[in-house]
Amino acid sequence: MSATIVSLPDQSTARIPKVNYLTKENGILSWLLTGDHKRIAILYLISLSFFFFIGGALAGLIRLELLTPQTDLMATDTYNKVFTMHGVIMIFFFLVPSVPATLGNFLIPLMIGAKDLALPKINLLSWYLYIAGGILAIYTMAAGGVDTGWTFTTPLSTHYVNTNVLTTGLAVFIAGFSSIFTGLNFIVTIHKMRCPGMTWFRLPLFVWAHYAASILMVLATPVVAIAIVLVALERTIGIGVFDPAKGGDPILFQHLFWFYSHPAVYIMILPGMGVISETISTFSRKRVFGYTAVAFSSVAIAVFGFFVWAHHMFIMGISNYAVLVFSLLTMLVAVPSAIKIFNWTFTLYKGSITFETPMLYTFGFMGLFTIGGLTGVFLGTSGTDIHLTETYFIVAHFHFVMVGGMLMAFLAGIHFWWPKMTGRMYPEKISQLAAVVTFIGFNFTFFPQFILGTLGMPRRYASYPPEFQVLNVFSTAGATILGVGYLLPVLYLTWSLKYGAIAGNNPWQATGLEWQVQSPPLTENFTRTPIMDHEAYDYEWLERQKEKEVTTSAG
Amino acid sequence: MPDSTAIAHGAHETGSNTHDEHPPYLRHHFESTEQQADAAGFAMWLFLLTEVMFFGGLFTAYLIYRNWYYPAFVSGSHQLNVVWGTLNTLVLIISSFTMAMGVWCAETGRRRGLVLSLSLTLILGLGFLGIKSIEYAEKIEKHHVPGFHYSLQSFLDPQSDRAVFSEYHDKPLMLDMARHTEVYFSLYFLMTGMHALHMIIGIGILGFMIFRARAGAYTSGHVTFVENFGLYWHFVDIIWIYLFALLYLISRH
Amino acid sequence: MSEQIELGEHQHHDEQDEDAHHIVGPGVYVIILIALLVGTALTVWASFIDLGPWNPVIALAIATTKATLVVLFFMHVKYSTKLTKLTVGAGIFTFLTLVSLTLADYISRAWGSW
Amino acid sequence: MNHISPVLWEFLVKWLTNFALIPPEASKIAPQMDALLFFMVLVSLIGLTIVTLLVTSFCILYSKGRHPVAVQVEGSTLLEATWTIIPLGLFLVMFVWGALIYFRVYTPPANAMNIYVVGKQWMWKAEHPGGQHEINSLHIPTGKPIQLTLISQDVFHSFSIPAFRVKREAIPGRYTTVWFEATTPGTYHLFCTQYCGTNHSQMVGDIVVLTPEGYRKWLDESTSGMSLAQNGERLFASLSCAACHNARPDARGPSLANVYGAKLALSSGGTVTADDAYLRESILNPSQHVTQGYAPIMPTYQGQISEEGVIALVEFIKNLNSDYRIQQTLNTTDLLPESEGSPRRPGPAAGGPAAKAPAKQGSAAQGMVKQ
Ligand code: HEA
Ligand code: HEA
Ligand code: HEC
Ligand code: CUA
Ligand SMILES: [Cu+2]
Repeated sequence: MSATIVSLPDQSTARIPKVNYLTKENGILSWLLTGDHKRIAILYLISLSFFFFIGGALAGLIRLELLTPQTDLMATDTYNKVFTMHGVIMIFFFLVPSVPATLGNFLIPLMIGAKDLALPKINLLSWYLYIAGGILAIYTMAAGGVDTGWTFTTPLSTHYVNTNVLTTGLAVFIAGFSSIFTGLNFIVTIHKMRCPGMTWFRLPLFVWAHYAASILMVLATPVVAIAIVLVALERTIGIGVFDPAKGGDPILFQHLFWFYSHPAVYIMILPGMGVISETISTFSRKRVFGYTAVAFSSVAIAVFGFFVWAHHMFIMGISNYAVLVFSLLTMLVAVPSAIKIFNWTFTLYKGSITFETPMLYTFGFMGLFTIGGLTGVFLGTSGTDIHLTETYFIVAHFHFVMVGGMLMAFLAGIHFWWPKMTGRMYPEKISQLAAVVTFIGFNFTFFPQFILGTLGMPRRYASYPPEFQVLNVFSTAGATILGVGYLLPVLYLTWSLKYGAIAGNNPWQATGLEWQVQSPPLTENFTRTPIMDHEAYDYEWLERQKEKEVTTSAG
Repeated sequence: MPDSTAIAHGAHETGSNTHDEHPPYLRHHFESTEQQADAAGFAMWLFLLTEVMFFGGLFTAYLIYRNWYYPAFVSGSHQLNVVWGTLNTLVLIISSFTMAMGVWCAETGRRRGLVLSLSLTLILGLGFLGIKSIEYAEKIEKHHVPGFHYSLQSFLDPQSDRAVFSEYHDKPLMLDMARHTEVYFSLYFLMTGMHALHMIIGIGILGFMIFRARAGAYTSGHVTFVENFGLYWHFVDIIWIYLFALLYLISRH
Repeated sequence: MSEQIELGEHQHHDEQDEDAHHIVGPGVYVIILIALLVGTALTVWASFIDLGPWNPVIALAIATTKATLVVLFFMHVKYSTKLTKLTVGAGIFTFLTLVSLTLADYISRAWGSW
Repeated sequence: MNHISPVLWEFLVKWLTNFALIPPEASKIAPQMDALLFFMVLVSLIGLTIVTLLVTSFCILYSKGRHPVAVQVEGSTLLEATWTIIPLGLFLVMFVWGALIYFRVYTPPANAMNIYVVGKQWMWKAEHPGGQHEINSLHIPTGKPIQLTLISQDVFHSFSIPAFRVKREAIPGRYTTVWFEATTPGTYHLFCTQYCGTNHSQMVGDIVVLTPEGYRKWLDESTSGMSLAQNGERLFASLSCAACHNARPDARGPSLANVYGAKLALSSGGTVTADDAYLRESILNPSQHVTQGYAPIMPTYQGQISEEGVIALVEFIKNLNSDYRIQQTLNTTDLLPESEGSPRRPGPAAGGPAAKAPAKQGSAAQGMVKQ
């Protein structure tokens, strides 16, 4: 690309600051017992990536099995275990904590001018809980897996399978508490730790998005926890609350499960939306169009997100009137997302746009999330949901929003803040290539699934009628490309740790507080409490700062 | 001062409310003790929200099945002992009061008062659990624990359960409805069990607090921990207030 | 910049209220304790008289009153910041959402074809 | 081309010849559903195009090369309102349209022919009113509304016919219904679309749509000699239902003649329409809804009759429009054999002396629920 905004310091003289959060203390214990939000973020980043690749390898197995109509690679029950673990790992151990636990953890204190999250020990505890849950999940896989689907549908999960439902449930339960503590910590931090001058409407939209997501984490997650407890007790002693033979109602489980899991999809997407607000502003050098609208739409998504859960149960036997209400509310919750998309689009208007890697991922996000979101509306419309539900249309929908949306945003964010986290730049050319490969591979993988779904191919099928094969082959081929697209960043980002160009404080000329300190930052973030005296995304302020040539590194 | 006041210059010491002396319990990342206490209190409230939602799932289940199987819930409820239940409610309310007194003692720096209040709270908490276990034992005796040899005897043939029958003259339930009493007892054990679990955790923390309070840990200004524990204890009390009304007092006339 | 002027007065966290830490004394606690004890007696008494459909309503109303007293006084919410009040409100609201929307399904199932 | 990769070539040919975006439209509701789908695809395409066009043109117009200095624009209430209201409006149109279709799919017309479907791990059992049974297939005529009454014996299943655009969950412990009217003869996919365990993907079958004549022929060929209602009658006799439901003046239970579809007053106050679900509940959980004027003395038959047995009973009661038949059964009760579990037994054996203990098999099947 010809025009960029990257402004790196003179590489021949530049140094990574000697004292920073990475070098402050050494030794494995200094990491495992750290209270520093930045180090915990790094711990999360490493462990999350690990789980992502396990989930990805399972996805590879799914796609390989679906290459042919018969069940030739694995038996049906193996296939069932594979997609269950794929879903469980990807959702609970990758996507829910992805952006919040890494970028959120790293950046929220920096962005609001605080020295740390309000509860550093709880923050570390939530990482340990996450790891404990993760190990349990891996153990479950090793011990023979579980085949209930990630939704744990009763009475299948309570009375009809004899796989490791209990350990998986416990793993999810523990991971849930990790998520609760993260959310709780964020809310307290955002309320109580903002630096002087940092009013609510000067907060970066990233922080708003995390605030909204945290509300969901705190209020929705406990409900899935109790649902899991009930499933466990049903399985072990047969309490009968979900057992139709004893007078219980299996649909009650669905209510409790989706009361969490619908808000959970917004837990997954909102932080990603926060990332997009930051990147799109930085790379078009403009304040986000309609700041307040974007901020409030995050909160609106969080609030409305609580009222729509039963749209996952339209044909499951809830009352028709409830269907009506929940379908209507689903339409309402879709609107704030549309508002955001259009505001981001108009942020580009009259900007001065450059196309660095984070921006490419951002464009990927906008296109794919729009498709994914709009197909969500197909599912939220009660009539068409009858035809589309439980088919590959859903699989395509949620991969578009989760992989095309959130994963793209995650990668955008990782690239964007990589210089801040490590002090070094990633290699631009190859990462742009990776972004493009991901985009192409993604569409190849998941677009055919919309057609498959409309044609009626059910999800969670190890074998399928032969006429669906062609589209499945496309999908599998695309997944291979996609896999490459995800492996590349791992390689070049690792490479850049040692060989990347020195980034300097603010390689993107971005306005956030986090960019005004050295990279990598000091353990205590700021030497003195900062004072916020300008609006968020104030590029004019930044210009004036540059003119004054104020250096901020304390190193 | 123009723009340069920005982050670059950090400026005025620590903003508005500067504290000269830094008490030892002030964590490094907080500006002031107020900020720290505020944050901790707020965090506690948020934690209580998760607890509300956790019990929320159980209350939802309760309301649904009570609606569906009302006769079973009535007969099930008659198996509970109102006297024990009321007594327990009183015990818990009083313990909530002593806890509140404890917080007051801490806030006003009364060490002995604090130790006394906390100890009373602990004793009352144990008393609650004691009464609860008497009740549980009775259920186990009558085979009213769901799952394990659950017995329908008292509901199919109330006369066999003299004590309860003489008081309420329950008509025998038909087999299908009688079976649904198991759902009632599931919810009973779940809700009271979950509540008891919270009590046990609370009592554990109380023990720790008494130990520390005797050393004067909470009476020298740093009362956040006591206050937050107080919130927890009162919350557990509130849950019981509802459990008592919902589980014990169904159609007692 | 004009914001500069406001900066001086700016508080650390805007939720700080007038009297940061109100200490509630034993007097209030004793009154509340008595109210709670009376409430308990009342609810037990009320449950032994036949009020038809009103029995559960009364029981819940008394329980809610008791809970409110505990929240307001024992838990100091009456003297707390707006933020705390809002937090309590948010909890009750979400709880009611869960209960009412779920029950709405169950109740309306009986109205017609499932 | 085909020397490059024969496999790839084969696929391309296959795809081009089979290329379809939607399954065949073989029911009356299908075109309506497709119209809505088409509308939504159109709206989505327009929306997506607008977003893409805007993004691309802004990227071109305002790329750094062309537009080196950004002009700060705060926002615009007018635009904000526009993109709130227009999508909301469109979504609401979809909501209303979709709700209309939803209610159409799940509100069967009064003249629909009812077929019972029982789902269990991992097969579908269909029971036609004439007593024809089929497994993993369903034969139906064109031009007649068909109502399915579904139930599951174990876990959730879902009966899906993409070509008809209908689908309904089979739930353990409760009836659900769906209806359709096939328009084009042919064989279509039947899928179980709710994940139900190991062989979920094998729980598939065929929907065979026949012309009315063809259907009549099929019915004759596959008749088992005894209709569903007749099976129900035998069960009614062998379970001694008539001991109470005998329409005598001193009967302990209400007369069941014409009870189906009637509005019944309940002793708890309120009324209820006696539909399939209500009849089923009455047999398995009689004290749930007690009819006014009767003591709650009816025993539960939960655990004694299989789902198929309940279906037969329900079908029998549905068709009961006089008490005559019941009085008949009263006289022959102890002669009748147990029909439960052996529905395919040819007619003549029915009169034979092979009277069995009641419903052994039924309870075995029910026992599966409580593994
Ligand atoms: C990150 C995760 C995520 C996100 C953000 C969403 C977002 C949405 N989802 Fe999705 N969903 C899932 C993850 C997610 N979903 C998952 C995992 C499942 C399956 C679970 C399972 O069963 O395993 C699922 C399933 C699912 C169902 C259940 C289907 C079924 O089981 O039958 C439904 C039904 O309503 C639904 C709806 C929606 C809607 C309406 C949105 C909305 O929020 C989307 C809003 C966005 C937009 C609408 C796009 C932007 C709009 C524009 C740019 C305007 C365009 C212009 C015009 C219209 C003019 N989703
Ligand atoms: C964050 C969430 C997330 C993510 C990122 C993904 C990523 C992917 N998913 Fe996943 N998926 C879910 C969440 C997610 N999925 C959920 C919740 C379900 C439902 C489960 C259920 O029904 O219970 C599901 C189900 C699901 C199905 C449907 C299974 C079925 O219903 O039968 C399919 C099928 O194609 C699929 C494919 C993929 C693919 C190809 C990717 C790709 O994006 C992954 C690409 C990444 C890699 C390939 C890893 C990188 C490369 C390597 C590690 C090298 C080794 C590579 C190989 C061996 C190929 N997923
Ligand atoms: C001991 C007597 C008795 C037996 C045996 C009995 N019933 Fe009943 N049944 C009743 C009574 C009494 C009622 C009305 C009160 C109620 O709804 O529980 C009733 C109600 C019903 C109803 C609901 C009809 C209405 O008007 O509410 C149906 C359907 C029914 N019975 C079917 C059956 C079937 C089928 C059997 C046998 C498998 C059977 N009954 C056996 C006594 C009996
Ligand atoms: Cu039955 Cu899937
Ligand atoms: Cu949803």
